[in-house]
Amino acid sequence: MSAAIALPPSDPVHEKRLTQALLYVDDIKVTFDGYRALRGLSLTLMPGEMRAIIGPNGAGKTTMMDCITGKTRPDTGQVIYDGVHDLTRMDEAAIAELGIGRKFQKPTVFENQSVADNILLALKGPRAATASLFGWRNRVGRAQIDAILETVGLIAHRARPAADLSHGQKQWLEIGMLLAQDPKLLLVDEPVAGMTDAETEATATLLRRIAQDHAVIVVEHDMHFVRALQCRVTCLHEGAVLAEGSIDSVSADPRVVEVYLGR
Amino acid sequence: MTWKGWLSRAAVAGGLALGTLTTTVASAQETIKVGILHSLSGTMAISETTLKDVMLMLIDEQNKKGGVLGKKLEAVVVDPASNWPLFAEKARELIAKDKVAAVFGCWTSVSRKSVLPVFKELNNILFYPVQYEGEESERNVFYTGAAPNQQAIPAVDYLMSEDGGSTKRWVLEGTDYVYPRTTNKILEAYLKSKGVKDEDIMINYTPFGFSDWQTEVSKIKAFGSAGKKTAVVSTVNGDANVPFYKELGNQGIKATDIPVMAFSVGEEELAGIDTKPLVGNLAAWNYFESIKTPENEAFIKKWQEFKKNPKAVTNDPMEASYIGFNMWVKAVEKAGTTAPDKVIDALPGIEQANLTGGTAKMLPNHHITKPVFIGEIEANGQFDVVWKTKDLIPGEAWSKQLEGSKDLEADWVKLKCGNYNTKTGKCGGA
Amino acid sequence: MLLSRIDKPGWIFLGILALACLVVPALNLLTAPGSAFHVPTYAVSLMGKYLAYAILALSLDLVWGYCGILSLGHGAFFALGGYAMGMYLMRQIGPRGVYGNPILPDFMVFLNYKSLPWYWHGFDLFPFAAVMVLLVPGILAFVFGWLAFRSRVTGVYLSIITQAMTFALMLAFFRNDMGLGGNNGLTDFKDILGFNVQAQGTRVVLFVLTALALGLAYLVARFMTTSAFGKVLIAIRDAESRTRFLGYRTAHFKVLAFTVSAMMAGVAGALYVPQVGIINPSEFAPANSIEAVIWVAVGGRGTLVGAALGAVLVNYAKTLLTGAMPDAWLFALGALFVVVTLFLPKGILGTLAERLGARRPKVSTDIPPALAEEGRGS
Amino acid sequence: MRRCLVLLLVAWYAVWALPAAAQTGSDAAYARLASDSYADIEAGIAALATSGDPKAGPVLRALIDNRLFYRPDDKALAVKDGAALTDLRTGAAVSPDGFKPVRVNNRLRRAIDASLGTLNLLAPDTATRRSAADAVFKARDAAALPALDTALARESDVGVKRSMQEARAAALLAKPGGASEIDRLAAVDTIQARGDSEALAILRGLANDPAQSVRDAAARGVSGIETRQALMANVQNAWYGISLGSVLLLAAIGLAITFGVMGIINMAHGEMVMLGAYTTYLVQELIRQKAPGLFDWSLPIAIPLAFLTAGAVGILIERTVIRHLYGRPLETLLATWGISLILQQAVRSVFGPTNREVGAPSYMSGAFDLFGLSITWGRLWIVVFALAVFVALNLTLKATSFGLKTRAVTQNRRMAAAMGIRTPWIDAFTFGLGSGIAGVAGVALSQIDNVSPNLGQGYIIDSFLVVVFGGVGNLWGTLVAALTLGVANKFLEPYAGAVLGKILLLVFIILFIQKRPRGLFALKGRAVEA
Repeated sequence: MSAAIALPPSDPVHEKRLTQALLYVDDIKVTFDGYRALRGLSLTLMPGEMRAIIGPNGAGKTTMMDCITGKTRPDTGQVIYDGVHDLTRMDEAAIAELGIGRKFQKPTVFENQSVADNILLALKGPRAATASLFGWRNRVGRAQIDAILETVGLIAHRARPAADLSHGQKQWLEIGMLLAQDPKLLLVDEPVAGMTDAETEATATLLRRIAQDHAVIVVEHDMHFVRALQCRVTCLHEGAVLAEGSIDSVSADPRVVEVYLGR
Repeated sequence: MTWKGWLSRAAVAGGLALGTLTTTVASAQETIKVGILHSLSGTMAISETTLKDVMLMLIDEQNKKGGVLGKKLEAVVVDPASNWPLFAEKARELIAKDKVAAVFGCWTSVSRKSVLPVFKELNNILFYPVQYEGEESERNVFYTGAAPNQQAIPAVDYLMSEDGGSTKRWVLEGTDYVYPRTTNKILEAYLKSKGVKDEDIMINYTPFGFSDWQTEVSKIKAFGSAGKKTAVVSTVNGDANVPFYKELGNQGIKATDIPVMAFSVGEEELAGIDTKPLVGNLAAWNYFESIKTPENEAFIKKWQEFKKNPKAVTNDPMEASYIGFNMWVKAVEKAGTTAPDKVIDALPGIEQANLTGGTAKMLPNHHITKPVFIGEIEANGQFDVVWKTKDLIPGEAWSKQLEGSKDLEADWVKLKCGNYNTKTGKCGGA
Repeated sequence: MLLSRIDKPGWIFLGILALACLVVPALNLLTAPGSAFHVPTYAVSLMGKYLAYAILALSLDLVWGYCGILSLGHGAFFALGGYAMGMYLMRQIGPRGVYGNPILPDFMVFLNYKSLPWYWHGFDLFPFAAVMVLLVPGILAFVFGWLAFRSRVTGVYLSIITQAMTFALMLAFFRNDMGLGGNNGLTDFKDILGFNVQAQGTRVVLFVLTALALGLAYLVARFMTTSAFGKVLIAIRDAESRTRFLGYRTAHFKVLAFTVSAMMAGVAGALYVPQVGIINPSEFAPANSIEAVIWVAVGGRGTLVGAALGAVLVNYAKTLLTGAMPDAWLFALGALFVVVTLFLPKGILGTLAERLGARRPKVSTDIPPALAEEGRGS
Repeated sequence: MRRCLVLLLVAWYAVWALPAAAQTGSDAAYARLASDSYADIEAGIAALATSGDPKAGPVLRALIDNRLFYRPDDKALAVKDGAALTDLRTGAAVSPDGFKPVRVNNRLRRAIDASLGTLNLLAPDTATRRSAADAVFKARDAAALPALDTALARESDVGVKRSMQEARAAALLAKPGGASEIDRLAAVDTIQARGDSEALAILRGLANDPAQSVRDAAARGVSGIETRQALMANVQNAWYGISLGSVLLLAAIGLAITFGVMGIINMAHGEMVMLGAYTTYLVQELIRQKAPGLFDWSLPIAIPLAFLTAGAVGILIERTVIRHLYGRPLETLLATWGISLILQQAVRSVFGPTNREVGAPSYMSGAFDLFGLSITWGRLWIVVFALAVFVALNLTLKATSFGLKTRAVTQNRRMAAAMGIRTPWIDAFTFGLGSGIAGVAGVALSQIDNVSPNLGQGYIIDSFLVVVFGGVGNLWGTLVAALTLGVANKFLEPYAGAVLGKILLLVFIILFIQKRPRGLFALKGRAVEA
């Protein structure tokens, strides 16, 4: 396990970095057909930090994720990763290669492939077409995959098509894929949506464990879960940061109460 | 069906399996099989389906007369579906499997070219009933349609004559495939030999099934307004003709201003058009339904009864099929067998009365003699014959106007060669 | 290591091919024409044609079944391969054309060509032609794919522009000025590598070669689809953007698959031409490409073997019907397509496999979400 | 037609009222006419036209209508009215036996047109006079000059007067040394003022006129007209482009519903168009047999019928096949392809494989001149019709509750169903609507193209390209795309030729889709992604 997710080697460009932050989002704006999804959102994340993002529907949580992972190009503003890389100029694949993994709101796993293959596809390693045709990925040992399936408790289902998994199991499989990717920064979008309390609890523990050696951003509605994460909280509203701080201070903030209860 | 299942059927003799491949019901008494290879579906069905029916009628009739050599004839109909490789495949099937004595079929040049190797290899006979670009004479093929010198050249002569309006300026409009290309090459050479200048000839090609003629027609209109008498020689292919004529009518180009002389527009095609705006436009054929002879009237009557449709029209390729079929029958009786080699040798010299008077004679180059008529379109969709050649014109396989072929000569009787080069004195090709 | 990747139907398939390579020639050459077991030569060529189509279907299944690229223009690659072979065969005629011109093919002579167009040079050498058979479709597919996949043209949009591509090529090849025979195309071939194309022996050999090529094509496709590469392809088919987030440059995978597939199609065309004896622009007709798609659907998408099966069955049915019911065969064929899509959504093999409860990675017949999106045009 | 017959009869009896003596002058002409040599007949026509015989007009008309007969043995001439034959000389009814029709060909038609023109210059009816003047203009026969002068003297109508002057000028210029240089110069101006291609022809003909001044004037005239025409050429192209675009629009707009909105890759779309065309054919057949008078109404009648026929077939297809395939667009491609084969073969076996004749009603035939730009009525109507259909469709989708439901269903089936919309029926009717529109398009296309089983095949690919190029699911996109492609095509055609032009266009579309992977009017935002 620990082998699977060791700390990344400190990169040589450390000196020239613009910021110490692992992720530096500065005043990004996004507009869809006139609808302003993000209106100048800024946010910084330190290496190894875990951050929970809360906010009502339409606050721009997912759009922010899209901007970080290269799915959406912000109209203005910049997203600096690891102090040197401007994510707004890269495509999804390149960003993923930098070590940013993402788990989607609606669990998206490869339904027609076995659980094990899902992990195999995610495993860190060369991703070029030729490599996958002849190379390393065809000779991955069973142990390496099982180790991860172990952690997310899907070892029993390794051979089943992912389509057969329950909703919760798919959430876990996706988290497992994140682990396999072994990114420096995990973006986790509503990981416990539709989970039982027990599952939610387990997920929280898992994320806390991952957070020990990864930077994590969790988007979530479920306040109990967020509380269980025991981390800094940012509240978004109408595409901008409304409040930031410990869960208690944020949930005490009158504006936050207003936007949540006001609707 | 499982793999093994299929394979046992296909492999353990495609023969067995393919044995079920025909319309024919194995009949008790022995028959002579005749292949009919015309497209019944796809783009060419428009023209070819009628020829299939004519053949069925002729065969039926022959059987009423007691068949050939005392045996009944049996038609084997297949559908090559306007798909050229399929033509070759079906020809192969007809000859190799159904063992037909002769095949009547094809319309487009490409379909003929596609089946040629098959007929040569399996040594059978093809009767080709459509006017074509010439430049071919094969031992196994008999061409009962017009060669360019039996249609194009006389037509141009007529247009140049005083009756034809002493045309000085020429538009050669055609569909972009081999028949128009070659015909226009021949005509261009011929016109120049008659002293027509380059700037008085406009050659123009459009794709198959071309439907938007606005630009082309207005081009013709402009070209025709140079003060000299202008005519259009159209080798436009069947499907594109209707929109072409409709556009001519719409843009108010009347036959009295710029007549259109067509080589591929017959009664069949006109049936699809309102001909009132077209009155006076011309067509050159070796047969017109409107020609009054007892044979023709009888033929038309039989045809309309056979089709159970008093409005059914007849056209040139139908007569060509009629001539070809009867020549084959006579040749078989002359040879006393249906063996291709014997029949091929028997055919040259065979004579058969045309429906329009005169007799067609099968020449040593496997083409036949034909009268040439020029008809003007009438309001009733028929043609009024305004000019005809004095006597029959023998078909030339190789055009005198083309560089490559002017020295070539076809004679399967004496020279036993389809492309004898009079210069080098040897039989070219294989 | 490759052998370990071949599943049961695969083995059966290869077995049958091997069998065909032995049985058919034997039945053709050794048995008497009269006997019930005799396979007439034309039937051999006919089966050869089916197998050539099977290769085309296989190549199509590789991109459609596994990568969700519905190409409505694969006939173009097939035809290009065919033309490359046709040009070689034309050059082999040499002075035996009707005009006896040692260099120029007949159609050039009567269209007054003075000299051979530049792109005809080299085709008198078989190795050159053979390379072209792979290269021409390959390069076209690479360029086309590189443009389309890099700019993320997917689903219906991709299908339609592939169709536009083959349509444009058809129009181009119909033009006599292309110097490729226009509508008549290339025909009346004499011999190939010195053997007469009409000869019984040559035909049998061509059949065997086609069968072998089909087997090889299957092995290649099977190798690709069972490797991690194949897993990525399926991932792309089912959720392309998700695959991107895993760090895969999906465009590269698609281009590679598309190009390989196009080359297979080219080979199919090259084997097809000498057996049917003609190649002409109507092979580019969009309808042909659509039919190829239908073969795959009939046989079973994403099963390789099924694609080949479908191609053979549909064409066999066509041969049967055009002869047996020339006036009504289109009804039967049309009905077949409707029935198959309605009642055998997984195609014949797919359904068969389910019945037998065979263990094979289940292949969904739903289209990739991306496509559903555009299809709905939301 | 009937009216002109009546007129003719009237003229006829008027003629018989005259004393027989007046006719003797034209006997020679009759003798020439009673022949089967075109040369003789032509001479006869000329003689008759100048004979001053009041019967000349009716006789010539009879000739051009193939109603003039002759008896070879005694050269008797007779005219046929309805069934009866009346001898020209005696005026007595004669039995038809022994009589053969006097045959005409283009050469004679030209001669007759010219002579009739001269004779009709004084006709009471303005239209007749105008067409007469035009005929004389075409004929360019100096012999017509006297007649023209008298006619000009009397002419009151301005338009007719002008065309008569033009005819006169043309006739003047016809014989080289004929009129004085001044007159010829004046004539050149008149002709140049006319400024159409006929005028161009005449002026070009003056290249070797004896008088230098005339030559120069003609040359100036030619270049003047040519520059003007070069300018017009672009306008003309634009118009051709628009009319081609409207055809594309008609062909594609139904698909914009079934494919664009519903996401069904409807390969049978072309066959729906074909069905519409055949409906038109049937309607016309019925009218021809039952009520020939209504012929001009055939299209207005056919439109709703075509809509219903194609629509019904569409609904049938949707209910029986397509409804099982929602969410599987590619399967719809295969099924509808099968359906299209079946439909084609069905039509082929019912109507036969050959083309069917669909006539053009009077208001759709012919052309009119707009500032030297000749516009054909048929095309104009089709453009108008295409736009009308587009507007109507837009309103249906935007302004009716049916349209609202349609959009609801296509955007979110489940939600719509939850809101109590009967989604299956909406699907069926939407597909029916698309098919019906295709049928309506068929009515228009039957006017410019073959009505054959293959009709649809010719349009299916273009239709898909138009919809995709415009952006799937966007009617305005379809409109813009169709017109753009039409115009582009027509501007390319003169330079690249018809085939190459089309190829270039296809390549352009392929490249364009690279730039805008979702067509001209693509929707942005998250909805599209995922």
